Amino acid sequence: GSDDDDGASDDTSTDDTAAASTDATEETEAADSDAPKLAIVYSAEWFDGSWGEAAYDGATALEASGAVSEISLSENVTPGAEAERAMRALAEDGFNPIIAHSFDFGEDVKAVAADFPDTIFLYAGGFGDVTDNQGDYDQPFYEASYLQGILAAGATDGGAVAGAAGFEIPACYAMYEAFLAGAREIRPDTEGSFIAVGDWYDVQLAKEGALGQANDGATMFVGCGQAPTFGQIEAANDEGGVSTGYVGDMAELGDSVLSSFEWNLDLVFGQAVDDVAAGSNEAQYYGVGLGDGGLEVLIHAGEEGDISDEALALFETRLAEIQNGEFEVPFIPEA
Amino acid sequence: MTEGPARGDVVVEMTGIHRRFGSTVALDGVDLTLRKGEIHAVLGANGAGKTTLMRILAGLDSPDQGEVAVDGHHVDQFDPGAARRSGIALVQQHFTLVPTLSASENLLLARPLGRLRPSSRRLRRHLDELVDRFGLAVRDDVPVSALSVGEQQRLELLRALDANAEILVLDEPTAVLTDAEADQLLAVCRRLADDGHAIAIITHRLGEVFAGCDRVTVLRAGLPIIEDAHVSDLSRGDVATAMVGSESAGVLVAREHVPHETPDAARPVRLHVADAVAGRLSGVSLDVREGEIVGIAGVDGNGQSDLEALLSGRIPPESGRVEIDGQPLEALHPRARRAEGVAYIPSDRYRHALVRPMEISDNLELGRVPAIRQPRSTREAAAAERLIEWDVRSAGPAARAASLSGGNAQKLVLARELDGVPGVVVACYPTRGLDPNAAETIVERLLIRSAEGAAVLWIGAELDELFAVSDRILVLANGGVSGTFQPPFDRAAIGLAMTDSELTRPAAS
Amino acid sequence: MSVLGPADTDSADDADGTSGATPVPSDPASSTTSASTAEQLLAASDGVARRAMARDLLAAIVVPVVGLVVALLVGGVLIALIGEQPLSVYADVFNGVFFEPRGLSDTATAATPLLLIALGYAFAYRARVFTIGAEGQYVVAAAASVGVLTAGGMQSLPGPLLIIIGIAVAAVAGALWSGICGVLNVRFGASVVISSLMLVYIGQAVLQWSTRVGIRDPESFVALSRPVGNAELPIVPILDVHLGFVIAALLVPLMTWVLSRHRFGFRIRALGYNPEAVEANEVPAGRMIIAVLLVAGALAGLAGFIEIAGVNGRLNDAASVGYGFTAIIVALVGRLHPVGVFIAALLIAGLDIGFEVAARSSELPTSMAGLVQVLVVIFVVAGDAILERRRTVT
Amino acid sequence: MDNVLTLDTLTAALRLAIPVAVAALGALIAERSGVLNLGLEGMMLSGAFAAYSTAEATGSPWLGLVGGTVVGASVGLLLAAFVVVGRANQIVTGISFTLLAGFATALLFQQEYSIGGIPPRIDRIDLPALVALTIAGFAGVTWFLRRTTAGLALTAAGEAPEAVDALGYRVGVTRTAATAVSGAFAGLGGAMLVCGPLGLFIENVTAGRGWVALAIVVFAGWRPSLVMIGAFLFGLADAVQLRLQGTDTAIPYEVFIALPYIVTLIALVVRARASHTPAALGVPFVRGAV
Ligand SMILES: Nc1ncnc2c1ncn2[C@@H]1O[C@H](COP(=O)(O)OP(=O)(O)OP(=O)(O)O)[C@@H](O)[C@H]1O
Ligand SMILES: Nc1ncnc2c1ncn2[C@@H]1O[C@H](COP(=O)(O)OP(=O)(O)OP(=O)(O)O)[C@@H](O)[C@H]1O
Ligand SMILES: [Mg+2]
Ligand SMILES: [Mg+2]
Repeated sequence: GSDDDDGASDDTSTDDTAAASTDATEETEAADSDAPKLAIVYSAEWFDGSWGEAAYDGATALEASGAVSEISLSENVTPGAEAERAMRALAEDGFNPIIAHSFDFGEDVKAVAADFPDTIFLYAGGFGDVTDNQGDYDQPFYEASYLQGILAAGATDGGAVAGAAGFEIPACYAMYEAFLAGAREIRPDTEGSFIAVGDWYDVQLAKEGALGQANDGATMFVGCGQAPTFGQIEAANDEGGVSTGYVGDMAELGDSVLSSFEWNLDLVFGQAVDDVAAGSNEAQYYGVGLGDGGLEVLIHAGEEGDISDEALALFETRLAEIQNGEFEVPFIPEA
Repeated sequence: MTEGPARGDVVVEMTGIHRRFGSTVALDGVDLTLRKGEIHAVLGANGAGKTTLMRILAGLDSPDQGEVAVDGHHVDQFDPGAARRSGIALVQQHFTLVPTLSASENLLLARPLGRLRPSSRRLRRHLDELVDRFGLAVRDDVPVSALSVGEQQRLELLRALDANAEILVLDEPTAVLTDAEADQLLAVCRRLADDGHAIAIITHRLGEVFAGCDRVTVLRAGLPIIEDAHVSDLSRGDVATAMVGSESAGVLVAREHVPHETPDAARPVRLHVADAVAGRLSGVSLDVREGEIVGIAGVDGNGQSDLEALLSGRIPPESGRVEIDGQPLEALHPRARRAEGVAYIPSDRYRHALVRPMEISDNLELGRVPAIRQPRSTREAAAAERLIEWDVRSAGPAARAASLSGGNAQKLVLARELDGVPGVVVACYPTRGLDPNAAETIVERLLIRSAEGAAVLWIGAELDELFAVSDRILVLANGGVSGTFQPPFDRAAIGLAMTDSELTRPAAS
Repeated sequence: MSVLGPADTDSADDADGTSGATPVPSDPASSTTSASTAEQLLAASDGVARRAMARDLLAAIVVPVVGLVVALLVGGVLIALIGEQPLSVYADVFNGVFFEPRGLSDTATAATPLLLIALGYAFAYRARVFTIGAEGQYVVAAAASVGVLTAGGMQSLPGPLLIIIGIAVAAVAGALWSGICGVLNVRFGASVVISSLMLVYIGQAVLQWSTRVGIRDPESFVALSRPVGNAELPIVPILDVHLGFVIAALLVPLMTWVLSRHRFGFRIRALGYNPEAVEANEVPAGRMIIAVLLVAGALAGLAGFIEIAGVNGRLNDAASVGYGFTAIIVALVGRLHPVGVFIAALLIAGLDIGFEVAARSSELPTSMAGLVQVLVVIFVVAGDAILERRRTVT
Repeated sequence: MDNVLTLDTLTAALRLAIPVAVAALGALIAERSGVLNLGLEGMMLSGAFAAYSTAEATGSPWLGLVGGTVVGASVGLLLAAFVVVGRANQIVTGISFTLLAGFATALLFQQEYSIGGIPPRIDRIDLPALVALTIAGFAGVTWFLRRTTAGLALTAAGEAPEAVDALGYRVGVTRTAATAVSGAFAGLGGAMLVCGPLGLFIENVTAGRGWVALAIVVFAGWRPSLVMIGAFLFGLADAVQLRLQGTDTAIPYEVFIALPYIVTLIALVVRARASHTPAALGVPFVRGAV
């Protein structure tokens, strides 16, 4: 197998066995360590303080805990042909499970999964798209968003909800609707608007969109995706009102950030790793919601005093109800 | 005039200039001396090395060997800026104006009056002063691209004069001018020389040499044949022989009216123009019959370019008709026109007839490329035959058309356009820029085609040439036909028909 | 005509590979001869052709190799600066292409859309019609062809027929999208560069709407079309690449032939050098501009269908991944010659594949991998220019 | 609808327009001299990153603008070294520079700031100051092109370089300087985005504004005044489309996203006949070539 001569090279290189057959690789590696090897591919870069970083943190947490023996993290992997190539190579190198951390990878995951029936493949579909060894994982952000809506309405005297995303995709739209529903628990007549910026990276455009919503009376801002969220936060910083962090603690982005939520992907990925460790090749819809600690809503220090007691109380109530299953946050994926 | 060298003093001394381009020896030990107060004519057949010599003097090129001294100072760095500073101004064979700028802006560019631009009023005043001083009229209200060729040539000259250049180098300045304009230009040169300028002028017209120049240098294939001789010591025959070699000298000096069978008025009309209005043309009518050559004379800028555009199908008539054998011309696509037997020799061969970066063999096929082309070798063999037949001097069919000299490029166009027997020939200044020998060949070819039945419309600048070839001459003035003449042509009457329009020509408007 | 930024004139060498730089002020090969017979002239001409060919060969081989080496040296320094081992990274890149089991077939697959689009660009740029809008044509054509193929009842047709329909629909849709620029240019004088770029953005909006609403799979939760099913391109045995690569590769000799032996190719070249002469002698230049844009658009559209049918089988809203822009580089690095474009497409795709592998197997950041790849392009192009300079100095 | 065309919309349009307008002035200068600067987007991005790091390190957004300008100019100079001095193909080299800047800023940003956290914010410059700066830039460019001899020579170098050369001007020097100034403007445009309305940097923060700027220059027919108007119209189209989305409508939102581009396309068609492309745009100058 290892016919190349870069023996002097660094130790992290794992592809010395690249030319070896798949089976051989898997066996050799399995003999080295019982724990599975986890791979994640992602379409942007890891350190975005948000969605990408959550996956990075989840994977490194699993490695630190010893649940996986090795991790491979590939960023900037374009959906389509490139993603397929990356996942095939990872599968051949014995990585299992392999996680494609964007909903755009759905078709790529399916294409590759069919060829590697013993490897579990997941992607961030967020709607229970599971067949055989190909799975999906939940993104119950709307649950957190609902609670954040309650807090936001409790910290403002009135005004509308502003929602934004790069494009109008279900996970994002559902966040907005849940936020609005949460806010309406405090002020039933609350109105809202949702815009698609047309780009996941254009902060200025996102911010101008949010400023437009602010001019229109919005005081509570919720974004989905990095730049749209940054834009919403910036607009709230400038125009007043409260904003909401997306995945990750965004308190540092300004005083307007009332709450954020963290996504503990080690719990999600951990389930798939457990399946693999147990010898299963049946993927599932891995969901770890708010109730199970998959999401945590962070209320940012200094703001708590501004939130009405009524809202704080309702927040606690709904949190508990969601956790014990008494309350289900409405999921509205489309306008 | 200021203190300085006196009339007759040497201001430029070029000695033993050699310049090779690859295997071509452009200049092979040429001397040139220019003196204050003198007009020095430089002659030679196409490709003799005249332009190269002048480009070296103007710092646009550098010699492989040889010395250049200006005002007694040895030139060691060949650089256009340095040459200008030492008082040399070159009017190049091809225009070097900036087409989008106005005339006065072009002048400013050539002679900046400081970091900031003066007001446009001041610029215009400056232009007007120059125009008055030298009697060279140029408009300033349009970009240079909208000026006629003659006006552009005058502007080039004004620009050179504006630089207070003591040494003026003019490369074929009269090639694009009509006889009258050329005369005027020579008169200006004379005046400048009398004022103390040293002038070198390249020309193909022998008449000009004997009418207005003091000295002459003749080059042939990079070699000096006549060096620094007084014009008065030479005859036309001497100069012609020096230019082209003895065997063809006779043809050059005595081009006479070729006896041409007057066509029967009953012959069919091939080209029919009726009340055509387009651009400057305000209702032109003319017919060209089979076997007939109709000459169009006139001062440049009176509608010739619009007539050309109209007859080549580039623009449709705004009103009136242009018909080939009864079919409206503008309805025919280029290839269909060719299929109708129309040949077109444009005034600007590089724009409308040739694709310079493509091979010569490709250029011979332009306009008649078959859907699926012959293999390369077949095409080249056919092209080689044609090149020999038409005496196009080239490195072969695989060489690019860009490598041809102006005259040979023109012969290439003719080889393509006059191949076979065209029904209608629209020939615009077909001999422009050709040496007399080449011009003669081309005149002959056109006469042969005409004798074979082609209807030829010939837009020309040189009256002698038009007299020699035409069955009829129409004079174009101010966008209309100001007179129709039959042989024997009455030079005075034609001149009048043309000068009539002098009063209304664009420069005066 | 409103064409912008003419390509390096030298990259528009004749299809037969005989002519050199244009315009060259001093071309030793072009000296006038005084041959007196056609045979002598032809012999001289052969000399011209031979010398030009030798020169072109030098340009075609030495320049890219030197450029590559210099770029890798500079890139190596940068890689070392961020604390990685350049040699091991490059070894990974090389192994990734040549020794990974699917390195070569992945390279061919990745080269396919680039090749198709760049062939179209090569035609357009030779004609000096500077479209940069293939990305828009690609996505619009992908949406159109997938829309037709997944429409009711279509899937009952046999696979080969479906593939032919897909190709036809995509080519027509791409051609039309591109043809808009042609019409706007010829009728109104609008710059092709800019109108084609605007149509990329508009095309991307069309893609978003198509996958979200227009041709969406009603079963799908996310923006995704139905699968093209039987229209999926088969894998060609031996080569282990989908059929699209073979189609693209077959276009290379076809387009070489068109350029050198067909009237259309002649007109394209002539148009690029002198549209006025074409207009006066061959065909209205406007018509040619539109024709060229239609061809370029058809090829970009074809790439759209082939990529979907060859790789994923479905269209999603992330299908715009920038092949239309990378292909500009492919076309120009390939010096606008179909064979050159073929090699350039494989080179650029190979670098992509290799660096992907390197980025996976070392800590090399992807942005560094991208940086080194772009350096390769810049130095190859700069090398070309240096060669050009040497030629023009007498 | 009444919320769509308000003073707020107009100021939003200004904020969106300013970085594009300033970069477009840079593109105009290069193109007038005959250099097609397709590296503009990259220069904007480099300028944006340089401005961010300078402002972050010094605490002054004004120094950020200086940093962005200087870095933009340096990238411009580097591009000129390739395309003017080296006569490399302007299209490939320009696009490559843009790609290069994207990768380089991503790499630097990652290494400097964003690992494990959210990058720090910088102070911002207010809109009136940005507007004033933009107008100053516009006035400077107009004055230079219309009132100075060097401006005349620059334009002439883009129209008839051989003529300018024959008059003793240095076409190469003129174009190199123009490309560097072009980079300076682009860098300043990127800097004004980051130090102005945003106060932060993220990867690819310019998000295609350089390409839009190039389109606007063509739309403007290479005239500075129309560049300003074109940039404002583009900003307005974006500001309006974002607000239209908020209104109740059955029109798919993709139409709104495409709106600025559709508007540009229409404007291009309407304006096309009036514009004149610099004749030598994109053509390297070689003395003595045809
Ligand atoms: N740039 C060049 N590259 C190659 N050869 C050249 C170049 N310029 C001139 N030559 C060669 O030098 C010779 C002289 O050219 P030159 O232009 O000086 O002729 P000329 O006397 O001006 O002719 P004409 O009367 O046609 O203007 C030509 O035969 C040509 O082969
Ligand atoms: N780009 C070039 N490459 C090679 N040779 C050239 C090139 N340009 C010009 N020449 C050579 O220069 C010579 C003269 O060119 P030029 O254009 O000056 O014509 P000319 O000498 O003025 O001739 P004419 O009087 O016929 O116009 C030609 O014989 C030609 O071979
Ligand atoms: Mg000459
Ligand atoms: Mg000549």
